[in-house]
Amino acid sequence: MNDIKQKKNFNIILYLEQFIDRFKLPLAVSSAVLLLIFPHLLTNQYILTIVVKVGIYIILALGLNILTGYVGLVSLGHAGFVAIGAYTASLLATRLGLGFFLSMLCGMICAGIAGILLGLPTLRLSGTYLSIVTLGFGEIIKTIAMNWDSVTNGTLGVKNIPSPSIFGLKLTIANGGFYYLMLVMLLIVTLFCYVTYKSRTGRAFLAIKTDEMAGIMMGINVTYYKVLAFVLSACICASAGALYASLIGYIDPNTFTFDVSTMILSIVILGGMGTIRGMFIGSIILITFPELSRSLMDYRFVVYGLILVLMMRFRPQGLLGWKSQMPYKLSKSITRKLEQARSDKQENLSQ
Amino acid sequence: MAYLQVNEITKRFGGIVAVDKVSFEVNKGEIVSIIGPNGAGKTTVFNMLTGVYTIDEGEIVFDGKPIHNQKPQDIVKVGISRTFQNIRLFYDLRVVENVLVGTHINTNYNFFDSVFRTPRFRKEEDDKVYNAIRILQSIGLDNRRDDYAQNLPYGDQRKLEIARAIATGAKVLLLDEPAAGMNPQESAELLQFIRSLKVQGYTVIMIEHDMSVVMNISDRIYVIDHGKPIAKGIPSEIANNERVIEAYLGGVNINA
Amino acid sequence: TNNSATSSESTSDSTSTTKETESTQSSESTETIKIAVAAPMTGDTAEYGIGFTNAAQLMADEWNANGGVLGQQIEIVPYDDKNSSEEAATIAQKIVSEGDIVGVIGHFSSGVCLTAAPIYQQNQIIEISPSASHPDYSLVGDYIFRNNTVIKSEAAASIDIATQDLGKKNIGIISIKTDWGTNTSQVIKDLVEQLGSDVKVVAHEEVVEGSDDYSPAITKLNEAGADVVICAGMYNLVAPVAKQYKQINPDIQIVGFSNAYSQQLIELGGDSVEGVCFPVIFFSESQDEKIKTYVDAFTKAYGTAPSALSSQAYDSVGMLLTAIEQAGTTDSQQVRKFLADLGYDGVTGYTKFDENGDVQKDFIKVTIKDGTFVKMD
Amino acid sequence: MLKIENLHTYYGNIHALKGIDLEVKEGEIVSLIGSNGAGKSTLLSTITGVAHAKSGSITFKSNNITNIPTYHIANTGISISPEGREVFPALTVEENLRLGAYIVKDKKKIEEGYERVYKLFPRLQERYKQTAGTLSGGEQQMLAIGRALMSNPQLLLLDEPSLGLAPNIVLLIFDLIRSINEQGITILLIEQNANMALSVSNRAYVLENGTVSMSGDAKQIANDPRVKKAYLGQA
Amino acid sequence: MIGQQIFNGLTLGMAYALIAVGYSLVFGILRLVNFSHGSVYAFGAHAALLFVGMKLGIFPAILMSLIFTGVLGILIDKTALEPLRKKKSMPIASLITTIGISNIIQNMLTATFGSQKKAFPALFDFGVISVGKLQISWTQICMCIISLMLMLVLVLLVHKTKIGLAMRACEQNPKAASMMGINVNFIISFTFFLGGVSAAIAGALISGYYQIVYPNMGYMAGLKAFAAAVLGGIGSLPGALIGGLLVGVSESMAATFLGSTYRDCMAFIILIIVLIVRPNGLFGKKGITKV
Ligand SMILES: Nc1ncnc2c1ncn2[C@@H]1O[C@H](COP(=O)(O)OP(=O)(O)OP(=O)(O)O)[C@@H](O)[C@H]1O
Ligand SMILES: Nc1ncnc2c1ncn2[C@@H]1O[C@H](COP(=O)(O)OP(=O)(O)OP(=O)(O)O)[C@@H](O)[C@H]1O
Ligand SMILES: [Mg+2]
Ligand SMILES: [Mg+2]
Repeated sequence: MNDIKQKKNFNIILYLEQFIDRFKLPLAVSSAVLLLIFPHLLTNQYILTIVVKVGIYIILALGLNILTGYVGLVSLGHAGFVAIGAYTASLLATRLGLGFFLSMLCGMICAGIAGILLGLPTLRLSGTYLSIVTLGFGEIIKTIAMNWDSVTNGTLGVKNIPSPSIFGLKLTIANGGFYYLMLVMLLIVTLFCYVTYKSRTGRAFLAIKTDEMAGIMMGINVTYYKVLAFVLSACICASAGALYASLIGYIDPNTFTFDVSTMILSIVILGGMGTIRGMFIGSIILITFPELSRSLMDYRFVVYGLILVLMMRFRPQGLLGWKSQMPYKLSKSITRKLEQARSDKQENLSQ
Repeated sequence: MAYLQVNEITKRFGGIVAVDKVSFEVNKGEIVSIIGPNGAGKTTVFNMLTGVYTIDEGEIVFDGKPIHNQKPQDIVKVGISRTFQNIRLFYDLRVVENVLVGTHINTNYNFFDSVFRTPRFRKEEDDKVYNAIRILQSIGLDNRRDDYAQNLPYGDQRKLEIARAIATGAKVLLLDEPAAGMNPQESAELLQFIRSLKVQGYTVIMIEHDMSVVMNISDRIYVIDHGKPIAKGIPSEIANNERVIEAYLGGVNINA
Repeated sequence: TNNSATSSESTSDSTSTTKETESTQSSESTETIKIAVAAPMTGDTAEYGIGFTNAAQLMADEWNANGGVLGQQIEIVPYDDKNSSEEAATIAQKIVSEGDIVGVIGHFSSGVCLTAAPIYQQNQIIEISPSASHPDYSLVGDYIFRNNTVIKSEAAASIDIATQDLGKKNIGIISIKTDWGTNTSQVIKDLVEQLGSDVKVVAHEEVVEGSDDYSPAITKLNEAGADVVICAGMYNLVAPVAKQYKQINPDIQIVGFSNAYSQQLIELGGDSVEGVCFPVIFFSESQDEKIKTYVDAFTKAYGTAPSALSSQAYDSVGMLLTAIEQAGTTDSQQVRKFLADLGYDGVTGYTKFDENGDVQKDFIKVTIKDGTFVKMD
Repeated sequence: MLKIENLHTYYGNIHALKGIDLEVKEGEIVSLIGSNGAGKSTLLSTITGVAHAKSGSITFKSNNITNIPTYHIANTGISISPEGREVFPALTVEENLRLGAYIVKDKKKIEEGYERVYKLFPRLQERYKQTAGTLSGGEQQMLAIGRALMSNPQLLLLDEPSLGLAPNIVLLIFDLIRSINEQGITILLIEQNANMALSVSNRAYVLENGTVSMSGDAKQIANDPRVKKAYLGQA
Repeated sequence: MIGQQIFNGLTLGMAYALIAVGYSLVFGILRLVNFSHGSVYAFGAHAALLFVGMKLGIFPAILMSLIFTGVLGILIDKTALEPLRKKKSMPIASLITTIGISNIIQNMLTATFGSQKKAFPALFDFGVISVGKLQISWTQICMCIISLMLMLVLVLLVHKTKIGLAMRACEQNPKAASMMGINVNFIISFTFFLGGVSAAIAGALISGYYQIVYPNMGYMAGLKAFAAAVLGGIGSLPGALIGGLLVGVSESMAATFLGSTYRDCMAFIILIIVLIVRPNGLFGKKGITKV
């Protein structure tokens, strides 16, 4: 009985994958259209803000996923990278009047450097030891933001962070521009993650995650790839941080607490680590839930905790955290070459 | 000078001298076996050859260059690759992906190429996938190409480890007990495969306790005991060596 | 905005039917007048948000008992911002999008207020914060008010207690590392400097939330020879500081601020907070009839005496409702005008907004004696 | 002594055991042979409760022990030297052995156990303070077997005990199997080294694809042409 | 002043050590960072407060809180973590679960007790001893003595008893442990019970020292204690003690010389430095990976 059920389950994933694979184009087009006209369907600013927030958290989760989902390094301090991105970008924007994109880029560079600084010395650390160091990193960044008054303005935070603008057009929530900006960034980051995973870099990441020693024995330069993962992860999170700062318009050290780090991590795990699709569903659930449950008041975060516990209990691998059941995709040229080789062989035999 | 020259290497763990002045040499295209009682230090020798352990004394010269101070990932690049006594596959990856990880060091595109999917990326990637499939075909794992490594039976896992080692492009393969856990029939098949490697020009160094494999396939055999070399020679010499019989073979009759 | 009309459509539909059966005086489409209380309801500072909500509800109940305002009942809608800027920005968007909220009482800390205020200002929603004290807050715009004194006047009052009433010269400052605490301590230092005389700040120590161990800071203040300590923190800082300080120096005098004025200070501090002084604009033991009835009602409803900040929230609601009544409409442009000109006599004294939307109030000096708050003489 | 009837076991949706019937009588040595992935180890896992039996029954000394929690198994008198050795890597050799005798209350019995194991494998005595994880493969195998002997079991389950051992030690192991059997311990043995296994066994079962394809007297099995071809590597 | 500060730091460190023990215990058996431990500590303190309020007398009240908190520990394991073990899920799933549990406990405490700081009666309030310029209160002395005793008992339990051996075996290889006849789930629950009890002892002692309790008290303290546990070599009980003291003293020193606002990251700075030099903490055993 049970076993039949499991068999079905097994097939559902395969069917689903086949379905998506077959209707790739129409699915992509329709979701693109939906996403594009979304702000026009519903111009409630609050809902749009939440949607943008969800998008930003997807980017954050995609960033952390590189490190945690792929290389298997659990970071509990990604709020630190977000903070570096947000602070650098918003300080440059407010003090030097730099444009959004330039200041975001600077934020990403700073975070990338921080990624190297954190990644290099911690190479020898594994598991929990690494996690606690990243946690410490997050706390240290927060403390710096709090105490370096002359630069970060301390606990008073950075105020009046301007909205991004393109060619003089301010992108705000109200005019929907901010939403499209988020959408474009999300698209870029998603594509970036996708192409990275589908290359030798992605394979090296996964190899390190499953068996570091065996990976070394395959000639993988573990140092390089771990640091690379740190840097990529930091840059992506920093870009989201910059976006976030200009969404809220104000940041202070308490915007980047440990809770932010655990939130990002929870999204990654709940969605299904090591997948791209999981980041979307994870973020949608964990960001919208607290909004939907405002009426619960005191018990809001009790229920939030319950959701985490229950989701993990019933789907510990994450909601969408399955391994693909589809055959490994070969490009057309390889299939052709293989066919060729086979027929050659047969010819040889028949001769 | 031999292709691979190992001179008096020593490794200590605390008070234990696991490998004590072991020397041996391997010529190009040979199959050399290292045998010895349990805990003699055979795996440790492999670990030293591949840079997993730093050596306390001695030197290892490969193709004229000393390699004992190099990092493990660089030694692979030089052309020495291995399998593990306790199987270490990338269990979450598919069979073909495991082999593709093996091709990592021979893949010549950079990060930029992969992000922008340049023609170089496509060509290299296609080449490597094709190469991986050919290796799987040669070892008889092609039908399990899409399976996850985790779901393979033990014997196939051992084969996949060898396939992965070959994929690195190494010319010297270190196999640590490749026949362990295989029944006589399966070992015989493995034996054939290793022979075919030799034909293709690979050099093989093998640790193995299954004498039917060792005696049938080795060009030469080195025997170590308690970290020290105790004998070397061709299979028939080893099979009749008093010290080897006493320390290792016991009453097992060898039909070499 | 016309967009938000879509989202509130369903509510207006259902309410329009009930409207016909009930009072038809109102020209508005809603049955109740909604006032939001946006403050921390969960997290470390939840007590303040809950205090605001309770006080606001009490005021609303009083009005409702007298027929509401403009013939409609008043509804208090609480929003939890966890005292975080991030949440506050979202909540402000939500309040704006609701479309039927006539004013916001909140948010709690200045930093959080500063995030939310621009959104209210843009959308012409009145915000009255009962607690923000940063000077920049009210400058955000003309829809932004506060029913709290700015830091400077309160700090001056505290210094006055320390130097005049207690007659001390060597001031130590211990401040909490938040936007408020940092600002306040800076203001104190500036003011003391201006005093010029032989009064000086001998040491200033900042402490962070999340640790209850203040001994390093206290040891340093004590070494510096402070004879009075101005403690820029809420009751939950003042009480443990008093306790830990008096262990090493029983003679130390401690001066606080009005947000330390809470029954919990005495509960938490016990004997150690005897003699702690601070300026307040609301004093619950006051003999004033109006205040007495208010305190009784509050205590009866919620079991504790109201704190100063809650009382300021209470008055804030009163002011907003009075302005609505005077304007005869809930149209925020109109209400804003009347609110700006309003003179309101509440439990926290006579309140009149200046051109920025700030208030000036008279301070009462209070100290703790035998476990109760008494006026200093 | 041990009786298995119509046993089915699954790993997720992989049907690993498809109705196994098997019996081990008191005092016997029974061996189980079969190629890779036939389900031999799965059978032992199911007996010890590590894998879950979907249906069928396992009785030991007339008690039904199907799917009982693993930790009860040791108390019933069964002990196992599992596939993959499963030593406690960061504990010392001695502590590993001590854990083998976890259910033994009698201090003297434990001491005797140590003595017996150390006599059998002097190597372990030499290394009694070494952490098990740093032992060589073969040393770990000795430890796993030694540990299984510590609890004075009535039924001993051995999963490929000769794996990774030097030829002389393999001989030793088979001598050991014979001698402890003479002391009255019943043994169920899994071996790839089928020649040796069959030579010490009373009876044997051949497993193929999760089912018993052949069973009977060990000598008879050893002489079966199909077995010879498939498992003994003889033409 | 330095002497006084060091002593203050030691007392604070003792507090961290008390909490750190709980992390080490659970980590020592499950290799899991139990993020709910900070909240369990807060729960212990609130339970003690509640029972003290019932006028049971202070020590019976604390005893009750020990039992209740211990049971809470078991409950956490049984309801949330054991099912995950059964499914053989990835360790990180358990980590997220403990974060969820932490949310639940802490917000339940806030909902029932309110977020405000509440007064807790002083324990061992026998006044202050002056040694030269040094001022030492009896509370501090008692806290140190009790912590040391607790640590000693736990070390003996883990290293000298059969159940301790079983605990270590479960950590190493739960599957093999159960084959040896060890009831792994019982041992784990027992460990969670010990973790809960140690958290409650920490809760009562620390609250008695500062005379304050509030739902969020375990947050920062928990993180720092976790750092202390790792610093000492997580899983090692003496490590937890030394780690705690080190963090406490360095914090106190940082507060003295850099200002109190830097103290919160002191624990982590020390931690990072130590881990770079010794990747397994001060007392941590090197992970055994033989290739
Ligand atoms: N990291 C280590 N620490 C301490 N001792 C070690 C370590 N690695 C190996 N040893 C010891 O060194 C000796 C040699 O081990 P090695 O694994 O090389 O043996 P081997 O010859 O491969 O044996 P087997 O055939 O059993 O695999 C053993 O006695 C082992 O206990
Ligand atoms: N943990 C597991 N999850 C999924 N499938 C498994 C698992 N363990 C074993 N299998 C599958 O169950 C089948 C039987 O495996 P088992 O290990 O019992 O074989 P075996 O006869 O012991 O083989 P070997 O000689 O290789 O040890 C195989 O197909 C194997 O792939
Ligand atoms: Mg070996
Ligand atoms: Mg098996």
